[in-house]
Amino acid sequence: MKKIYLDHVATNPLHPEVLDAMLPYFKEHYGNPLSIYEPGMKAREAIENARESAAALINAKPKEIIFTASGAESNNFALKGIAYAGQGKGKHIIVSRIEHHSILNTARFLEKAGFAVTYLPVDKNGAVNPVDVDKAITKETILISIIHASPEIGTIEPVAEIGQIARENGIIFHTDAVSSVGNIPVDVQSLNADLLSFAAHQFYGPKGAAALYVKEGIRIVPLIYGGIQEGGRRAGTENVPAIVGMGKAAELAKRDMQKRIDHISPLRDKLIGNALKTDKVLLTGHPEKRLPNHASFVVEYIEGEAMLLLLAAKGIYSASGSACSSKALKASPVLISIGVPAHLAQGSVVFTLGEETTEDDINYFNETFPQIISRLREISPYAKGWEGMEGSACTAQK
Amino acid sequence: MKKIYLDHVATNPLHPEVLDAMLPYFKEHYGNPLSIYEPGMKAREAIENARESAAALINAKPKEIIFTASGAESNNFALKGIAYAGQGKGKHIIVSRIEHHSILNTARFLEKAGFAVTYLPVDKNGAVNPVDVDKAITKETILISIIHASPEIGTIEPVAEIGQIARENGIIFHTDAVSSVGNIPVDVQSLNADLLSFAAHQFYGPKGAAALYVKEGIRIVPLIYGGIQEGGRRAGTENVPAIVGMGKAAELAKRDMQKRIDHISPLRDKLIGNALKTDKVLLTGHPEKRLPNHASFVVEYIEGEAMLLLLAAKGIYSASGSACSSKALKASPVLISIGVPAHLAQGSVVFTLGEETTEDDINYFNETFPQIISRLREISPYAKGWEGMEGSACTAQK
Amino acid sequence: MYSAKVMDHFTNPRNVGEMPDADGIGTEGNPVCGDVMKIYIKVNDDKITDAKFQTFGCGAAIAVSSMVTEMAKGMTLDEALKITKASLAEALDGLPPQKMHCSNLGADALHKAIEDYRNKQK
Amino acid sequence: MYSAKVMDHFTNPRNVGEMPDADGIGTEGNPVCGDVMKIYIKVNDDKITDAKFQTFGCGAAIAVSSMVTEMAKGMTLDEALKITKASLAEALDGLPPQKMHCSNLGADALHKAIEDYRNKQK
Ligand SMILES: Cc1ncc(COP(=O)(O)O)c(C=O)c1O
Ligand SMILES: Cc1ncc(COP(=O)(O)O)c(C=O)c1O
Repeated sequence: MKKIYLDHVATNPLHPEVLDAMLPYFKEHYGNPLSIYEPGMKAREAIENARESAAALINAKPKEIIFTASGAESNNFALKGIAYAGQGKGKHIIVSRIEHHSILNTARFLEKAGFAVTYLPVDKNGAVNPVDVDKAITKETILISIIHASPEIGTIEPVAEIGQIARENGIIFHTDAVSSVGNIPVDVQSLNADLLSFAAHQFYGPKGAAALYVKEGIRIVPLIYGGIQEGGRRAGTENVPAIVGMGKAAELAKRDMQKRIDHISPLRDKLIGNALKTDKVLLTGHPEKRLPNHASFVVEYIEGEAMLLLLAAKGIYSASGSACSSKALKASPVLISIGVPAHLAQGSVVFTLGEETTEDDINYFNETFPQIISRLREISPYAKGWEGMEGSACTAQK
Repeated sequence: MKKIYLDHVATNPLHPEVLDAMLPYFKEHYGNPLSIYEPGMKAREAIENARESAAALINAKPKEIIFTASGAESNNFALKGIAYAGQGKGKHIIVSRIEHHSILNTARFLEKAGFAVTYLPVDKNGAVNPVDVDKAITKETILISIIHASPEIGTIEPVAEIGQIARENGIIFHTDAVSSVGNIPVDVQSLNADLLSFAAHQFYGPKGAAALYVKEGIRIVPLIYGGIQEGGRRAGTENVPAIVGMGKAAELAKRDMQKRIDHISPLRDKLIGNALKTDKVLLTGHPEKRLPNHASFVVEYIEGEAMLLLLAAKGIYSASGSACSSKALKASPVLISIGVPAHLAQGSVVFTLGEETTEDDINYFNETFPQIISRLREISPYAKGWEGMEGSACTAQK
Repeated sequence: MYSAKVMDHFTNPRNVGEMPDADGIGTEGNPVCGDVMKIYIKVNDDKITDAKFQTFGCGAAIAVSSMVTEMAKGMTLDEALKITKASLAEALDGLPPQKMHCSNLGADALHKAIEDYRNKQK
Repeated sequence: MYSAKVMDHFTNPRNVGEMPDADGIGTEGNPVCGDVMKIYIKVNDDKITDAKFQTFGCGAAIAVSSMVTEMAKGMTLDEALKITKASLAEALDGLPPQKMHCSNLGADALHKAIEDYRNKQK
C-alpha cells in the first residue's frame, strides 16, 4: 500500500544525507567533546561546525546558539532562564493563548513561582494583534514570548512587529520558531528576536537535537547545570551525532528552502482547494499567512481521531487536535482560542506536507479524503446538522 | 599506531549491536511516538521496550523510568524536581562534596532560590561517612543526594546505608549512579534509592539518552514542561533512536556485566600495580571499594594535561582532573576534598578501562606510562622534590 | 493502540444507521466531549430483535457501538441490561485506558434505549 | 586544540634542563596554579648566548618555555625584554584563549632572569 506521510509538523523523516553525516560520530569519533585527544577533538570540531550551520540558518552568530535536546527544552530554558535572570527587574511575562504546551505549561509553573503572566487573545485567524502586546506591557514586564507559527492551524504571527515593540520597551523577546525554522526563511535580525527556539526534527534532522538562540549580551540562567558544555549554559555530555545531524539538516534547509517551498506550496493549495469543495469543511488558521506546507480543517459532524484512523488505513498519516486523539482528552485550546466551538473542534484534522510529497500523493489524498468524510458522516447522528446536540460543557466524563 | 581508549568514564564507544538496533528508528520508524499511525506506533512500542530493559538493569518497574537526554539532565531534574515538590515540607538538602558538577551547581542554584544545602565531607579515600549524613539531618531536610561512584577517583559510596538512614527519617534519597550503572550491579531496591540517575553513554549506549528512576508514588515537579511525553513528567519529542539504543545497551550490560567485570578488573589491577612501582605515584580514591574499571593517580612533580598529551601522542587516551586540562582552570574539588594539596592535584590522571581493552593494551600502557613520567620529570624544576615551591594560593592568574 | 477487534469493528461497523420504526432510542454522550452514541432497538416479546446505531466519535466509540448492537441482538431486555463497560471492553479484547470512560458509552446508550422502550409501554 | 607548532615544541622541547653556571635565573608561576617556569640564561657582552628552562605545567607551558628560550638565544638583553605574551603566542601560531594567561609565563620568567642577571652585575 502507498504510504503518504502528511504529518511533517509532528516530526520529519530523517534526510538520508543527514544520517550519513551522523554515522561517523557513532563509530570512529565517539569521544567526549571535552577530551583533548583525537576522538574527542573530532567531536568538538564537528559540534562547532554544526553550530555554524545552525546559526547561518537563522542569521545568527555561532556563539549565539546553545544546543538543547528538544524544542520543549529550548522553550523551557528560554522562559525560566530569562525569568530567573530578570526577576530583579520585574516579574511579568506576556505570552499568547496559542503557544505550544511547552510555553503554556512553563508559564503556569512560573505563575506558581510568583510571576504574573498575561495570555494574549488571538483573532479568528489565530493572529496576535501587536496592539494587544503593547497594551499588556507594564513596568514589570521582563519577557514577551510569542510563537512564530502555530503547528495546529499554520498561522504565522506578526513576530517582527511584536519584537519591535518589545525592543522599543527594553523588554526581552523570545519566539518559539520550532514549527517555522527550516520551513520558511527565519532571520533573527529582521524578526527582532532576542531568543528563538528551533528543533532539527522539524526540518529533516534528527530527534534529540534542538537549539536556543540567545542574542549576544543577554544573560540567561541555565536550565541544566553541570559542566562547561555550551559555554556553561547547558550542561550534559553533548549528543554529538544528533548535533552533527542538526548542522547538516540546517545546511540542507538553507540550501533547499525556496525549492522546497516552491514544490510544496502549490500541492498544499491543491489539497486545500479540493477539501473545501466538500460541504461543511472549514479551513482553520490564516487563509494566506500560514506555513507553506500546512493545511488544517475542522470537518463538521464527525470526529478527528476516526478520520485519522481511516486515513491511516488508506496509508495516509496525519494529525488532529481532537480531544480523542490527544491523550490530554481536552479539546484543543488553540481551536477554542480562535473561536471554534468545542463540538466543532472535535472534527479537527491537520495535513502537513514535505519535500517528498508528490503530486500523485495529493491526487490520491484528494480522492480519499471526501470518501472518508462521507463514510463517517453516514455513521454520525448529526449528518444533517447539529440539531439535538446538547450545549452542555464536557465535565462529567473527564 | 595503536589506539588505546582508557577514558571510559568520559564516554564509551557505541556497541555495534546498539547502533544496529538504533538504525531502523532513523529510517523506517521515524514517526512521532505520540502519533496513532504505524511509523509513530512502532516508535512508541520501541520506547516502551527500551523502558523495560532500562528498568530491568536497575531492578525497577518500567513506569518508574523517565527518559532524559543526559546524566546532567537527570541530576538537575532530581534535585530541582524534588526540591520544588517538597518545599512545603522543608527546604534543606544534603549532598556530598564529591558530587558531580551537575549536582553541585544545581545545589548552588537551589541555595540562591532559598534552600539550605549541607555539603558533607569525605574521608581520605573519598568515602562519605553515613554517620555524618545522620548528623546533618534536620526537621527541614527533604532530600539527600549522594553520588554512587566517583568518576574521578572511582570510590563507591556506602549508598545503601545512606539510603537506609534517609528512609528511616522519611527523607527522599537520590543517588547519581551515572558512572556506576552498567559497570557494576545496581539495584534500586537494595540501595534504598528513591531516585537514581543513569546515562546510556556510560555503558556502550548512545549519547543523548539517559534516565531518572523515580520510585512509584514519589511526586516530582517537571524540569521540562510541555506535552504528555513520559507521563507528563518530561516533555519534548522523544529521541527515539537514542532511547532504543539505551534499551539495547541496558540489555547487553545486564547480560554481560559479570563477564565484563571479570575481564576488566584484573587488567585494571595490573595497571595499578605497575604504576605504583614508579616513585611518587599515588593511587587516589578507595583502594578496594572502587569501580572495577577505574585507576586514578596523582603523579608528583608533573602536570596532568602534559601527561595526557604525551600519552595521546602514543595512542593512549585518558583524562585528568588537573586545572590545565579542565577549562574551568580550577584544581579538582574532588581531589581537594580528599585532602590532596592543590599542587599535587595538578598531577592527576585517570585511566578507565572497557570491555574492548586487551592484555596487550595494558602491557603497552605499562611500558609507556613510566617513560612519559620520567620524560616530564626531566623537564620539571621539581624533579627532586617540591622544595622552592611557594605555598601561596593561586589567585592572580585566574 | 487498538486491538485488532476494535479496528475490525471500527473499520467495518455492524448495524450502522437510523431505525425509523425503532421501539426504543437511547442517546448518551456529548459532542463537546467528542463522543455521542445513539442506539435504536426493535423489541418483540421482551427480546431485542434488531439494533442499530449512529455514533459521533473516535475509533473506540464506533467500535463499541458496533459491538453493543451485535451483542444486544437476540438478548432479552434483562440480559441486555447486564451489558457493562467492562464486558464491552472485554468483548473488544480491551480498550486503551484513556478510552475506557470517554468512549465506552455503548452500555449506557443501550440501557437508555431499553428504558425508553419500557417507558413507552406504560 | 593546540597548533602544530605548539605540539612540536611540547613534544620536542628545545633547551630543556638546569644550567648550573647560569648568569641569571628567573622563575614565574606557582604549582598550585598548574604552571611554573624557570628560565636560565648565559650572558656575554649584553647578549644572551644560551638559555635553558625547567617547567612544571601543561603542554602550552612547556611549548612556551621552549619557544622563549629559542627566541632569546642570540638576542641582546634589551631585545629580549621586548618579548611579550603576545609575541610568544604568535610565534607558536596561537594559543587557546584559556591558556593565554595561565600558561604563557615565558616572557615574565625570561624578564626575571634578565633582572636577576642585572642585579648580580651591580
Ligand atoms: C557521576 C556522574 N554524574 C553525572 C554525569 C553527567 O552525565 P552526562 O555527561 O551524561 O550529562 C557524569 C558524567 O560523566 C558522571 O560521571
Ligand atoms: C511550535 C512548537 N513548539 C515547540 C514544540 C516542541 O518541540 P519538541 O517536540 O521538539 O520538544 C513543537 C513541536 O512540534 C512545536 O510545534
